Amino acid sequence: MLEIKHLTISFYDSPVPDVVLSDFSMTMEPGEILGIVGESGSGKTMMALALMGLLKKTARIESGEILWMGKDLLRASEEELRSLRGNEISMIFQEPMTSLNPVLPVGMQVEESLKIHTDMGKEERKKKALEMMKAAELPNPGELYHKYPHQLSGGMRQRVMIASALVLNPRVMIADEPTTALDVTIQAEILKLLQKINREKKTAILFISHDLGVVRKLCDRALVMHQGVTVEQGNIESLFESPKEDYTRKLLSSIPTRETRLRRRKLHE
Amino acid sequence: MNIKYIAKKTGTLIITLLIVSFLSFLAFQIIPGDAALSKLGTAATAEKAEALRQEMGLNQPVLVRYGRWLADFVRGDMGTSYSYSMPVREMIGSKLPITLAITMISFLMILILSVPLGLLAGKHEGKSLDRALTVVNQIVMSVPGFFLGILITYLFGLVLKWFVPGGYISYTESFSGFLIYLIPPCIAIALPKCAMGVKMLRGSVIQELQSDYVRTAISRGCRENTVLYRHVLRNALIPVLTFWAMTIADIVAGSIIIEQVFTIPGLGTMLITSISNRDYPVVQCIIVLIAGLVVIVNFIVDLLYRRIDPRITGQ
Amino acid sequence: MKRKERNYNLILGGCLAALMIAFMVVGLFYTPYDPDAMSGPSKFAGPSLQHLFGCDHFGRDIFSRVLTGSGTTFFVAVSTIVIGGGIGTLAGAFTGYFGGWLDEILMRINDAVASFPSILLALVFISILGPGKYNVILALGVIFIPSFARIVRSEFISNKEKDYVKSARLMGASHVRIMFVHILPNVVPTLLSAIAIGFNNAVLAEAGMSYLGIGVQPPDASLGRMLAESQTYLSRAPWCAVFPGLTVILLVLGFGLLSDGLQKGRGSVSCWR
Amino acid sequence: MSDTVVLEVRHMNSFYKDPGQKRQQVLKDVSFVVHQGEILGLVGESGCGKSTLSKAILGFVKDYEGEIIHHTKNPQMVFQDPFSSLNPGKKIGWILEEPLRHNSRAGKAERRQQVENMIERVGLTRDYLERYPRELSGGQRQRVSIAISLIQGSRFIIADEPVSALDVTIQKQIMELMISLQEEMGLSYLFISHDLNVIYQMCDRVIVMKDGQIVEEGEIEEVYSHPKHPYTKQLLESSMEW
Repeated sequence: MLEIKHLTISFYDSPVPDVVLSDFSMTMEPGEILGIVGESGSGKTMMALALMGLLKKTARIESGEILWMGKDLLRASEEELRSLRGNEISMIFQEPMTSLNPVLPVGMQVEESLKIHTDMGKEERKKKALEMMKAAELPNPGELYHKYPHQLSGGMRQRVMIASALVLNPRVMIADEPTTALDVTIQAEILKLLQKINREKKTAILFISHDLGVVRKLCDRALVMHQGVTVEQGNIESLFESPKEDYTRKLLSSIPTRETRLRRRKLHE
Repeated sequence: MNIKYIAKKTGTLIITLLIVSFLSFLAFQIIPGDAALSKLGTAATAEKAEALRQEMGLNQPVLVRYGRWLADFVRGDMGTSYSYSMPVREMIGSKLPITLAITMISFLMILILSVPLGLLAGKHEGKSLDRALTVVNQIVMSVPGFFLGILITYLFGLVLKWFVPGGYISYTESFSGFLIYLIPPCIAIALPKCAMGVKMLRGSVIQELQSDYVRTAISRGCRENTVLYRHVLRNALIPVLTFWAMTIADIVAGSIIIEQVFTIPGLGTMLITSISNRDYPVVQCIIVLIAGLVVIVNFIVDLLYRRIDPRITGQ
Repeated sequence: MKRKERNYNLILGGCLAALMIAFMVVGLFYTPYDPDAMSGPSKFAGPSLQHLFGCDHFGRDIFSRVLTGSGTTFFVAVSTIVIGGGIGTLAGAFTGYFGGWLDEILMRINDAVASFPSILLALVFISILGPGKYNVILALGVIFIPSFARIVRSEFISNKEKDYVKSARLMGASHVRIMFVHILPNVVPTLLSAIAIGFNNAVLAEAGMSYLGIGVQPPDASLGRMLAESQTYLSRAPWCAVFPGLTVILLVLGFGLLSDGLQKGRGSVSCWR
Repeated sequence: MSDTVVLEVRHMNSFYKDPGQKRQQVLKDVSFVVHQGEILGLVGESGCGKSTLSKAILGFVKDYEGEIIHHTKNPQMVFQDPFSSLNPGKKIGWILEEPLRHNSRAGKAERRQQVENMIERVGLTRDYLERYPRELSGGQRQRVSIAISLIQGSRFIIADEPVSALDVTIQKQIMELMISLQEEMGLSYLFISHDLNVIYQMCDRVIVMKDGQIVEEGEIEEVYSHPKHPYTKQLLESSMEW
């Protein structure tokens, strides 16, 4: 469905171009959850932004192809790209607060994709939006529809983002660190929701995260990235159980878990 | 739905008006010299002055005098000019429309010019159009309004003879002639402010274009213009609103000088003459009026803010 | 990290401002002709090698008059900034750092004063104090206090919330030391930019007031007054208006660019007067 | 194992007044002690009052009821955001020397010596002293923060989410550094985090806070294997599952 071949991206902010992603390749199948793991500066977000055509003006794609259903998006016209965005591919971001427009009511933002890509009437759009908000497990959609983002909690905002991304039932949803800004309990709920959506609607999810624990539980396959280079990829089991590369091993051993501890505890009696 | 909010804001407005008018009143009470003496001029003797002080109530406490003055002011009695011995209200009444007309025309010019230009420059940040606009802007911004007035008088009045410098036409004579005569002075006031407006809006648009919700909008498939008008514009206007409020106050202040350049007999001209003549009742009245205007404009902007930005709650 | 792009505003503004300052400082000490010496034959003489900017209706050398006039402007503007910036910075630092009711009251007054055009307030002062160079300085200086106070205060408030200030407390630094050794240096770029704009506002206000005849009084030369006088002879001798006006424009342009340059990369759109 | 106490917090209540809104209680009857040489974990989600608590302990918040008793001198803090906890306008050397200027009678050369020793102690080299904070990575800045907190000879340190802003590999290095310093110098930490796994790896005991109250307190192994309060269970489940 989606294939990226030898993608290289550089930033031209400084006199010396800065390669943020080099020779990146991957494929994605319908309905799967693919994890992209890496620390900051690994290029994982840049890859996603390139996919959506959201890179800054100072970034340049040096080489490579992004094939969607066999069609190269990097050579597609702006109009063709536009008809894909929000329709076939959608995206949610790390900060649900800033990713929603503060001066527009929530409902309007959820149904915006419908307004752009379909010729549905006002009532029909609203019905669909409410349905989607319900599917995103938002309480009281009818009331929330008229509220503004600042009146919602962090978890609810991210649900609104999810509803707005899924309203046209896209084939792929890119989720860029969607739970990093949230509390642990909320994070668990949002991840469960993503899993449910993937199962019920067969939406493929490109899940970008720094959190290996989450990737391990959520994804089918994963790619490990480090400083713009793909270190290792494979299905979750093999990647986590028998990592081949040093960096993957180092990353895995750094995750704080409850299997290890760093020191001997002192006990008070 | 917002009646409570508006009532609260109106309450604040009235209190602010009271404070501002009291301060203006107070300012003219501490003037060196004595109102009675200045009114009597050379004919002053100690007894006459004392009698006049009694008559004018100058021996009473400040608050009492303020109360009396305020009551008179609200009833429309704004005192009597020292120099012309005529009611200030009559003197001001005929001048007020001139200044108001200048203010409104200039403000409209600023809005009409600066909003599209600011959006355009912001949208095309860094491209040659934006760069050219920025350079022109920076230069226009640096021209003092009254010097621009002089240049306009010279170029369009004296060289091109598009209008007659100093040929002011009163609105009682010919309203259209009056408006046409006001165009050059209004341009002189509006252009530098307009350049500032463009700069503000441009900066604001550029900043908003970098925000995350713009990314979201694009990821939903919005066209560039939809992003700009549906998403960015409203957010970008929020900081510019304050600038516009200050601009109205600035236009009024600017008109004081521009009236001199184009010899328009408006409030500004009267204010300057009265300051030179030490005609305090007139000065005080004009200052209070302008102060009131500023306060009311700020009040309206406050209400507008709430309409445009849902995050502001009525605390 | 990025920001390698050249800051043209800063370079251009810096050069222009430096040039104008040099021009004004020279004007305080030296002029090619006596700016007040009248001369019948050179009445309304156009710009030439003898009289670079031409002569006015009394045959006075405009270049010399512009020089002394700018000198006066410079003196007024700098004194204004010293008063307004000095007191404003102190007030802003203390109110911003300590907050509390004093801060509340001062800021209310500040908001009220700052929403009025400075020229108007200056007119009130002048109508009470009377015209003249020192009264203009006093009036403008006092009027500029709130703007500086507001800028410095908001910088102090945002810095105060940062952890490095808490850290400094834990290091045992006193409040005064934190304010002036830890925080103030971080405020300097903003303050410099504010000073540049304040300088411009002072120049414009002084020129405007002198133009109206209620600012600097003769015998002190002033650009505003020259512009006012030139208007009568505008068709005959436009240079009488052009050169003083141009001087003001270049001055304001230089400092405006400088302020923009200082602010660049700091992300804030200045809304200041 | 000594039973000396370094910090006692007794029946602490704190309120927050929203302008125009009603008074909200941020801390409700919070009591606990930190023993000499232990790492006490404090876990809770955003808004549970942990940052108010840490600020109050160090005297940044004075508006509280109850008692806070320190049994050590100069309690210090390592902050969450290494980008804001170092003054951007000063060099690392200047910042590190600042506490000594106020609290020690050492001469200039002696102070310099102490600063150099300390920077090496936290795993950086002397040339870092001449750099500005912006030239350092997040992990390096956090090392500097730790150095600052130790240079006055403090024995008790509050670490407020000290590794939350860091990448996992760096996170582990900082945690290891904190542990080795703790063991060498016999320090006591109040270690605040939202990450239950980090708490598990670092701490001896843990306090679980919710809505300004301590809902559970105990030895790590005990709390993690047999949580008593439903909230603790929920927290543990959320983080186990994911």
